[in-house]
Formats: sequence, structure tokens, C-alpha cells
Amino acid sequence: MPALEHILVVNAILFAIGAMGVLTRRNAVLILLSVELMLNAVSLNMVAFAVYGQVDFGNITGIVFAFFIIVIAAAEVALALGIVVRTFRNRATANVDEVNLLKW
Amino acid sequence: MVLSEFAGVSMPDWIDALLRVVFIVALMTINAFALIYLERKILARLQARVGPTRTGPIGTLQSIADALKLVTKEDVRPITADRWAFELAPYMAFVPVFLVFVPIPFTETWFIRDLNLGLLYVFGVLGLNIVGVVMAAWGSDNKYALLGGVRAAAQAISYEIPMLLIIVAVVMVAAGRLAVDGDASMAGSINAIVGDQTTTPYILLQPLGFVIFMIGALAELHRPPFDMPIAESEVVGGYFVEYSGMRWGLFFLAEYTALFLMVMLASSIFLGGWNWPFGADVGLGLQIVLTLVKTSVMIVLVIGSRALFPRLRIDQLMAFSWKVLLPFAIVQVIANGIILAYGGADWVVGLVSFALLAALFGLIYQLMRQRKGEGARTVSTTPATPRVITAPDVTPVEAGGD
Amino acid sequence: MTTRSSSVTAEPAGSEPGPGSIADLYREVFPLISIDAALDKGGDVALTIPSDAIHEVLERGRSDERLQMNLLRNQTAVDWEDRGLELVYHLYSIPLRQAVAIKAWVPTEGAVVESVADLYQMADWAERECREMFGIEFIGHPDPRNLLLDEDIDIHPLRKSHPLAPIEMEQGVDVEFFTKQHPPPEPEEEAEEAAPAAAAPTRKRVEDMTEAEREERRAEQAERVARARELAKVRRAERLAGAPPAGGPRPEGAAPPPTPAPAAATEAPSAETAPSAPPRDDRPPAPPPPELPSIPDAEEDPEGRAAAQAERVRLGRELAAARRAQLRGE
Amino acid sequence: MEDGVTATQVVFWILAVVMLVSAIGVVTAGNIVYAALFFIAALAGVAGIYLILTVEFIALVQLLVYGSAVVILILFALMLTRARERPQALFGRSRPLGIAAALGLLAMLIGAIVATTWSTPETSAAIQPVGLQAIGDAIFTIWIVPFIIVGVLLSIALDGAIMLASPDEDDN
Amino acid sequence: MVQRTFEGEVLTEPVVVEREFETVDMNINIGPQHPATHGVFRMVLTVDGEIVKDAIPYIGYMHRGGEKLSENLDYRGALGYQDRTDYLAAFNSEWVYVNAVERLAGVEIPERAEYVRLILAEFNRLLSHFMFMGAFGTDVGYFGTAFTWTFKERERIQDLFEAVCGDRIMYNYFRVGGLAWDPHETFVEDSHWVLDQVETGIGDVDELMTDNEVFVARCRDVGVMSAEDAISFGVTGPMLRASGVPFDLRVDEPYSIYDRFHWEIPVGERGDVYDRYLVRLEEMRQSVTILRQALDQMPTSGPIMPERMPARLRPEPGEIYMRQENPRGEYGIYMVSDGTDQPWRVKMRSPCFHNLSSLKPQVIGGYLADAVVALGSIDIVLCEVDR
Repeated sequence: MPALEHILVVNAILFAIGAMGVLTRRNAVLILLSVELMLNAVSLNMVAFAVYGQVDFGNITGIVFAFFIIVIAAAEVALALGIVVRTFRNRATANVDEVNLLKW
Repeated sequence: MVLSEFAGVSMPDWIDALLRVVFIVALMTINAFALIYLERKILARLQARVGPTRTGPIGTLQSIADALKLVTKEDVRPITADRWAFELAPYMAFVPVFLVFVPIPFTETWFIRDLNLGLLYVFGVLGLNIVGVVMAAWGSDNKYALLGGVRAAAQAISYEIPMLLIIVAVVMVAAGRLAVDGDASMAGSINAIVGDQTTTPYILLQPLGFVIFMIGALAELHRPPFDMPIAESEVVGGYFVEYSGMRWGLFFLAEYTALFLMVMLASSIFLGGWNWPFGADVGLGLQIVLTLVKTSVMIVLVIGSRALFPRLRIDQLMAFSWKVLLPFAIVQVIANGIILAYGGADWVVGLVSFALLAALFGLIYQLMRQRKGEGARTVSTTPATPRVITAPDVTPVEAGGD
Repeated sequence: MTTRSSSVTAEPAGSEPGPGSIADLYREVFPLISIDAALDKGGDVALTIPSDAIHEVLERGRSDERLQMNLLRNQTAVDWEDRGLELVYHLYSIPLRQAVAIKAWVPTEGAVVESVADLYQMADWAERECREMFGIEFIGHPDPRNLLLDEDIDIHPLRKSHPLAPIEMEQGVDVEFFTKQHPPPEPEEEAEEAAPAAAAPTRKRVEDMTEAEREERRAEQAERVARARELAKVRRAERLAGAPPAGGPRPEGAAPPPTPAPAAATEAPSAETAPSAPPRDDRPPAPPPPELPSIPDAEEDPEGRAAAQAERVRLGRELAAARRAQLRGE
Repeated sequence: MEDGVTATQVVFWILAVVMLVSAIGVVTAGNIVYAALFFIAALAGVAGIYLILTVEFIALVQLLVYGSAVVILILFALMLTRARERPQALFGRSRPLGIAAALGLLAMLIGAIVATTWSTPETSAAIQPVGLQAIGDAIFTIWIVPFIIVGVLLSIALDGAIMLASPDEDDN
Repeated sequence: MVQRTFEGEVLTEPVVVEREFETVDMNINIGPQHPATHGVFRMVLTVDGEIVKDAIPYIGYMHRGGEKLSENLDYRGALGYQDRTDYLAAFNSEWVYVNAVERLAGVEIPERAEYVRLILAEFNRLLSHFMFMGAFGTDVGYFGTAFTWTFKERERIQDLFEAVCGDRIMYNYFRVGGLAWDPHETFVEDSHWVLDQVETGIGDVDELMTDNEVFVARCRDVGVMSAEDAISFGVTGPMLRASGVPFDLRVDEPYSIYDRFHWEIPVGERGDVYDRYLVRLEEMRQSVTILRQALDQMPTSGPIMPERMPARLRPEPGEIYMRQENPRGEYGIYMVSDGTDQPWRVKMRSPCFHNLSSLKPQVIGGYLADAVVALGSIDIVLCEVDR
């Protein structure tokens, strides 16, 4: 088994990459993908904690958390894509900078 | 533990693993050859022709001739195609199918590895091959391919859900039975499910499950009546329209291997695989024969559907999945849950499932009748008086006479 | 039973239909329009009307209780060379089981007829075909593109002035290549054709030619076409006279037959010498057709195309309405 | 863990590198479809690490939900809408700022990880594989309320997605 | 070079061309080389997802100027050309042509020749409808089964034709005035035997398709055309009858000896693709009825050509529009004679040409797959459309 620290560092890098994508990308779909990367990093962290027994109330909890994260991510993707498609229909763009209807 | 036990020798793990991989590759190839030959012969029988006869005795070498042709054919890539997506797509479609062989039991002891979550594994990994299809569709830069890929993706998502729900229903039944004399947590293992079917194949307990599973399998395999992703008359072959040579061959290989896999799964889960009706202690040979017989019968059914069904439309296909199959699958899961929770006997489960199946068929028949309506009528009209049959012997006059 | 070799006339007319035929019905419905009736060999009545009354006759013929001509089963034209084109509409009434043919004369060049595509959707394609094959302009047609021919061909193949072989030359078929493949059979032909045939290897393809060379080539082809037309007239005159064609079967293809004797053309009674009978028309002359807007290409300017088409249709309708009012007010 | 590098560790590092490279591909690729394909590779890497951590169930759910459903959904949205070329900034104007923020975040996280003392199990044998039954028991007993809420959330999300993606009646 | 975004904003950073996406209708070109177009027909469909928004048909790829060619051959010489227009119903097309010439020249035909012509033409109708069943089944999605099952009986009919006239597709057997030669001695017995086979074949097709759930789902309420639209488009034949108009030239404008037989006209109700299929299926049964009667009534011996025929036909000046009920609808020959041995004008009124022009309103608003089925239900022969 790899050391827990190694896993955590890898996850941290994955999370940072995701954050970078969210901050720098302009396309809504790509931002969505980056968010998914961050979610993956988090759930991987949860599982790692659980498996290595770092959580107080039983090592099941982290795994259940990961399960819930995956499920909610699916719902989130469906909704977000719906919004993106809707935005296309109305604004003909997927660039989040151009979707500024609520700005003023 | 395939080979070490069979050969009676012990060998290092990596040799064992290697041998298994070789075994699977050989099986896939031979299986594809045999299936292509069988398909051509069976289709020919159903279509009042004779099929291949010239290559080898009764045409048995035809598949090999085809394969040789494919290998020697030029591998063409359209100039506007996306290079990476186009070239990698066949592998993306092929590798998942290859990986799915791991938990499939051929006999009681012949499998790569008995996974505790075998059924989940099969669907999780098999679902990935649609990524290859989508890559091929997008990478070919061809509108027909794109349409075919979109259809394939929509179809794969839609039919995976009722299939998975049905698997859940089956696992519920299996867990109930295994809890009596085994470990209920093994209910996800395919081999454990087969092992439970010594006396009662699950098709008797979950007939609706069997039907929905087969319909879903036909859809996943792009077989008629669900073959619109590769429909010749609409999208000219669909997502692999731009492929040639061995890359096209890989799609083909994946398709036939997936057919074999689906049929193996169905015969394992619902028909008792190597077990029913002879039990576990009849010996290796008879178990293999049993497996082969069951898969063969199912393969004939699947191939026969190609000859006897036209093609559904894409919206009808989706509606059938979401509006017909999915509700029935959910009802089946709920019914199983209620019956098992209150300790109902197996025959009650089977009876309810049979009733649901009858309702499904009745519904389909009713829908068809309703849609068809009345046929054409014939009317007999009174014939008009015949026109002049021969021209009158007229003398021409000057034109314009008023 | 017997066929007579007749050389008197080339008139497409039969006997006048008897009383109570559909011709009387039409005359009753359209008292103002002059209608010439004739019975054809199949027993159908053919009515000849002025060309600017076509839309009127078809429209009311469709709605009138006594006629109910709801099926336009065929529409075509016949090229009578010097006498112009004869438009033919075959109508049928499914409920009343009666058939009639409506005919109208139009000039060969610059013929303009009102479209009936708004009455019978069938005329959409039929008029497109008629337009490209005979060069008749149908005003009010929603989409007057070529149908069977290429988009950029503006010759009219079914006119008699287009003999078979030279059309291919006009279309840019490589004449030199063709001549080499099929050398002309007759000796005197060879003498004429030898020069271009021998020069063939040095001649350039059409695409590589300069404008002057193309002009020259066009002139050459025009000359051939003229010769072929003349020849066709002679041949027809011979056939009318009942003489067997010279030299056995008629030569087909690109090889033009021997030089026609000019004397034969004048001696034989051909279509030009036959009596031509333009239909009687006492009514006021029709106003000249308006300037029709050109239709832009669909890919470049879809809105402009739609607008131009709508404009054409509108102009056509206006013109037709004005003419109808003029006729009724008479 | 004292006996040098085990095979599991080698596999872990291979998977980690694949995952991270793919993740970088996701956030830098110039083509959306490429980004989506890289995303699949990253997900496969995550699933592999789940397997190494002996939680097969989560790995398979990851494949099933992300691998087929989510990615297909994304590709579907991409393909139903035609791609067209037009000059468009690949990154926002705040790109350096974003990179700096991400790097700062990374530094902070790694610092925290290194600074913390983790109670590492003595041997790998101490790590018990978590059975499917245990997960099921946990979900249906301790976490039953969140589970039901997630179910409700899913159905609401499904309805919402359908509502959003369906064309308006008065669109045309 | 200053790069700008779509909105005109000047970009100050290095720019990569990103593939932006937008929801745009897609143009799909079907044909001229496509498995579903039955020849060289092309249509450009504008689709939104799978829904057809617009359709532009293109024809003319097979245009060979048949009318012009016929005008430059003598009356008998152009006969062979008729086989090449509607090559699936060549006897019917030949029959219209020879009938037109006979009316024009005033030639009487012997009764036996008339019977043989009618029998062969009705057999050809069966052959053509069998071909339709096969091709249509393939369009709907039967993988070859419909084709092979229908071709079984089609082969029998073709064998019969081969025995009669020596050819299987381009018969060139009718002559102005009668037939080229007498049919072989066992013609009637052979025909009865073939009819038995054909009846079995019709039953097979019926069982394969009519009640198949998927077939019904694909064909019902697809490509619906009202009777008014159909008449306005000049649609004739089984397509018009499927729309509910009992218009059949064999009854409404009787030609030849059709008034001697009793049969019924099948008529559809909804005017959709399924009705067209049903009408054709029933029409095959009715053709068998006609054929049985005709074979029984046919004189066993007699002349097949008039006693005297001129060596070179020169009909008097005049014109005729001869129309008959072909398998696809009203096939007409408008022929004008100028007194020479060549027709002055020959116009072929091909049913497919007008039936095909009604395709556009049928496919717009439907699914892409429905467009293929609707096209298949028209039963086009491109050689006849383009002439």
C-alpha cells in the first residue's frame, strides 16, 4: 500500500489542477469538468482517510461519503449541462464571461 | 485457477496470468470467427439462401478468408478526421469488452477470477466501450458517423438503466436464496448465482427479468430491432462508416465478443449456466457442454432476431426504454423487495414476475393493435364505359376549324 | 387499318368533336375565350385556347361544378418550329370521369406563360421541366431552377432546333477526342473534319484556352450546329416525302452525314412550308411581362433568394390578375 | 512497508501520474472534446486508485456513473451542438491570477499535509478491505436520511434537467 | 494582427482557436450514392437532431433524354427504349407505347395478342410489387429477409418471362400490332403454376410484415398525405389509392380488355406508408384474380399479329395521349405524329416523377428514419423519373 501522505499529496495536486481550471477556463463545460476533478480529489481523500482509519466513527463513513459525492455529481452534471444547453439556445455562447445577464 | 488445475502443475502467478490472457484472446478470435460463420449460415437459412459454401468444407473457412482480407486491406484515415480520436477509438471500443471476461464462469472452476462484485463489474466496464464509439463518431468528421454515434450513446444510456435495475432484482432474489445456505454477500458474484441454480434456473423466478435483459442486450449490441446506430439504410453503417481494414475489424471483433459475453451472462444468470439441470458434480466436460448448448441456443435466437425484425425508430426506441421497460423493471424491484421482506416463497416471486411479463406482452400487443387500426378496404367501383379502343378512321381536316 | 403516306400537312388536328362533348361544356363556361376543339386519335377532346387564358381556364375548370378537373395529369409542350411552341395540359376529373387536353400556342423565343403551380402542385416540377427543355418562362413559379439538367445549362434540348449530336459539342465534350475515337465514316466527311482531327494533339483543353481561342471554338461549334440543323430539316423533308433515307440507317452520334444538297431543302415540303394556323384571338393584346428580378444563389443569400422568389410570384400574380380583369371587363 | 517499493506502490504511482497528466490535459486542452476524453482518463486513474485502496464498490460505481453516464452526457451535449471555429480566448484574462491562486492553494495543502502527523497503520495487513455488506448496512441504517434526501435530490435534478433541456414551445 | 473576440473585444493575450459550439441545424446529404435512395436520387435534408426541418430533392442524374431519342427513331425503333424507362415493369411500359402507336396508326390487334399482353403486364405488376416489398422491407430494416423472400417468387415470374420472350428484364417482346412471336406451348399451364407459387409468396410477405409490431410502429402514421394533396401533386397509382381515392385507370378509363374481368380496387384510409404497403399487397392478390380469369378466357390459338402490316409505319398526322395503369401509377405516352415515319413528339408521363415530387411535404416534420421509409413507400424507379 502506498503511504497515506503520498495519496494525500496526489489528491492535493489534483484538487489544485481542478481549481486552476475553474479559475482560468472560460467555457462553461470546461469549468464543469474542472469542478468534477475537484470533487474527485475530495472523494478520493475521503476514501483514503476511511481506509487508513483516520476517521473517528468507523472507517465506513468516508466510503459512504464518496458514494454520495459520486451520486450528487451525476445530478449536478445533468443540471449544469441543462443550464449550458439552455444558455446556448438563448445566448448562443458557452462563455461564462458573456453570460452577464445578472450583472446589472 | 484455470490452467494450473487443468494441467495439474503449479506455475508462477505471472505465467498463469499470461496464459489466461492468451486464452481469452484466442477465445475471442475463435469465437468471432465461429459467430460470423454461424450468423451467415443461420441468416441464410432464414432467408431462403445457402450462405457461404465455397471456402473450405461447407464454407467453414469463410471467416478466415474475411479476416485475411481485412488484415491486408489498406487502413484509410480521412484527411479531415481527428487523428487521435480516430485512431484510438477502435481500441477504446475493444479493450473494455476484453476486460469484461474476468468474472465470467465457463464451468464451476473455469474463470479468470471470481469477483465479489462481478455483475457490477461487468456493467461498469462494458459501459466504457461506448466511449470508443463516441470517439469514432466524433473523430471521423462524418455526419453519418456523428448521427450513428449520437444514436449509439443515447441508446446505451437508456438501456443500461432497465438492465441494471433487473440485475438488482435478480441479486435480491439470489441474496435471499443464498442467505439460507451460504453467504448472502456473495450475491453479486456471477459464479455464486450460477451455483445457486442447481434445481431452479432463475428464468423461472424472474421471467420478466430475462426478457428485459435480452431486450436490453439486443439494444446494447446494436442488433435488430435496435440497430439504428449502424442502420445501413439511414446512416450508412453509422459510427464506423469511415473505418477500413483492421480498425474496422476491431469494431467487428468487439461487437461479436460482446454478443458472446451478453449471451454468456444471460445463460449464467437466468439459465443456470454450467449448473442446471445436472448440478455441480457432473464433471468438467458436461459442464462445458451445458454452457455451450445454452449459449448456442441464445445465439441462434439473437441472430434470428436480425432476420425477422425491422428496425425501430430512435424515438420509439427511447420511449420503449423509458416508458415501458423502466417502469416494469422498477415494479419488479419493488415487488421483489416486498415479497422477500415479508418472507414470501420463491414460487410467489416467480408468479408475480410471470404476471408482470404477461402484462408487458399484453401492453405491447395492445399498443400495436391500437396503432395499426383497420386495414385497407377494397371497394368495387362500377367500371366506366370503355373509351374508344381503336381510333376512328377519320379523315384529317384543316386545323382551327371553329 | 392502313396507313397512308401523306405529304399534305403536318397538322396535329383531328375531327371536330360531336355535340354534347366536353368542348361544348367549356365553351359554355368560358364564353369570352375563343376555344378551338379537336378530337384526337384516342377519343379525347383537345381545346386550343389563347396562352394568356391558361391560368383562368385551369382555375375555373378546377372549381366549376360541371368540369371539376382536379387532376392535372400531364403537362408538356411541342415544338412546331416556325409556328412556335404548343403547350399541352392534360386534365382529368376524377369524380366526373372526364378528360380533356388544353392547348395553347406560344412563340418559340421569349415565351412567357403564367404558372399554374398555385392551382396544381404537380405543375411545380412539370413546369420546371418544361422551362428547361423548351425555354418557356413561367411567371409566378416559386422556384424556377433546372430540374433534370445541370444547374448551369441553359440550352433547351427538346426543341427541334437542337439535333442530337451537336448538343454534346455545345456542352463541352472533347470533340477532338471523340473524333479520334470514332473517325467519320464518309470520305467527304473526312476531308472536312481532317484538319481539326489532325490538329488535335496540339489543341488545348477547353479550360486552358484563351478567350479568343474559346471564341473561335464556339464559332466552329455553332457552325456545326447550324449544319446539323439544316441536315435535320432535309432529313425530315425526305421522310415527309416518303423517300427512304439516304444511305440506309440514319447515322447517329457525332459524325455528321454528307453535306446536304441545298436544292433538296427547298424542293421538299417541310414544316415551314406547311400552312400554319395561329389561333384566332380578337381580344386586346396582353400587357408586356414585367422585368423579373433575378434569383440569387441559395447559399450566398438565402433571404434575398426567398425575397426574390416571393417578388416574382407577386409580380406574376399581379400581372395575371390585371389580365383577367382586362378580359372580364371586355 | 519497510521492504522497499512494493508492486502496489509502483502501480499507484503509475496511476497517479496518468491521472495528474490527464487532469492537466483537461484544464489546458484547446479542444472541448479532447478535454472530455482526458477527463475519462483522469476518472479511470481515480477508479484505479480506489481499487488500490480496496474499495472495489466505489471504483465500479465511479466507472458506471462517471465513466459511461456522465461522460456520455457531456459528449452528447457537445455533439448535438455543432462545433465552429472562431477566435476566442482560451483562458480568461485572469489566467496568471488563477494559476497563482491554484499554486498557493497547492502549497498550503501540501504544507498542511506534511505538517500533520498521521497515525499510519504499522503494516498493510492492518488495513481491512471494506465489504459491500458493511457499506450497505451503513447506508441503510446510519445514513438512511441522507440517502433518502439524495434520492429526492436526484429526482428533482432529473426533472430540472429535462425542463431545462427541452425546447420551448414558443421557440420558433 | 489584432485578434478580436466574437463581440469585438480586442484580445491582449495569446489566443488559441477554440472550437466553440452552438446549436445549428445540420445538413445531411443523402444520395446520390446511398443505400436507401434506390438509385441515383439525392436529397439534402436539414435536420435538427433527428427531426427533418427541410428537404430538397435533386433528380436528373439518370436523365438520358429518352423523349428526344424516341423522336429521332422510327415508331418501332423506339420500342426498346421503353424497357429502359421503368425497368421493373417493362411490359407495362412497352404496352403503353405500342398501344399509343396502334391508336395513332389505326392498327387492329388480334384478341390472343391482347390477352397475352394483358397477362404479361399483370405478371409484371406482380413482379414489380414483389420488388417493392423487398426494397421497402429493407428500408424499414429487415436485414435482407424481405428481399430474399420476395425474390423467390420474383424469380419464378422472371423464369416465365424468359421462357416467353428470352429475356428477364429488357423484354422487347411486344410489337406494334401484336407480339414478336407466340408464347411457348405450355404458357398457360406454366402461368397457373407460377400463380400458385406467387400466392404462397404473397402469404409469406403478409406473415413476415403485416402484423409485425415493429413494422407497424415504423409505418403507421408516417408520410401521411391527404387525398386533396395527393391529387394536387398528380400522384397516381397505389399511392393515390392509399390516400382513399379509388382511381384506377383500368376501371375509370378502361383500356384493352379489362372490362371483361371482375376484381376490386383496394383503397387505404389514412394515406400513410402502411396503407401504401397494404394497398400494394392487396393489389397483388387482385392481380392474381385477374390473371386467373384471363388465363381461363384466353383463346388457345389464333393469330398474334394482324394479317397485313405496313413495312414502315407512317401514321396520319394526329396526336394521342395514351395512359395506362402501371404498377406505380398512370404511365402516359403523349405522341404526336407529323405523317413521317418518326414521331414528331414523344412525351413520357412517368408516374414516379410526380409521385416523387410529393416527397417533400411528407418528410418535413418527421424523423430522419421516416424520410427513408417515406421515400421507400413511393417505390421510385429513377430511370423512369429522369427518363
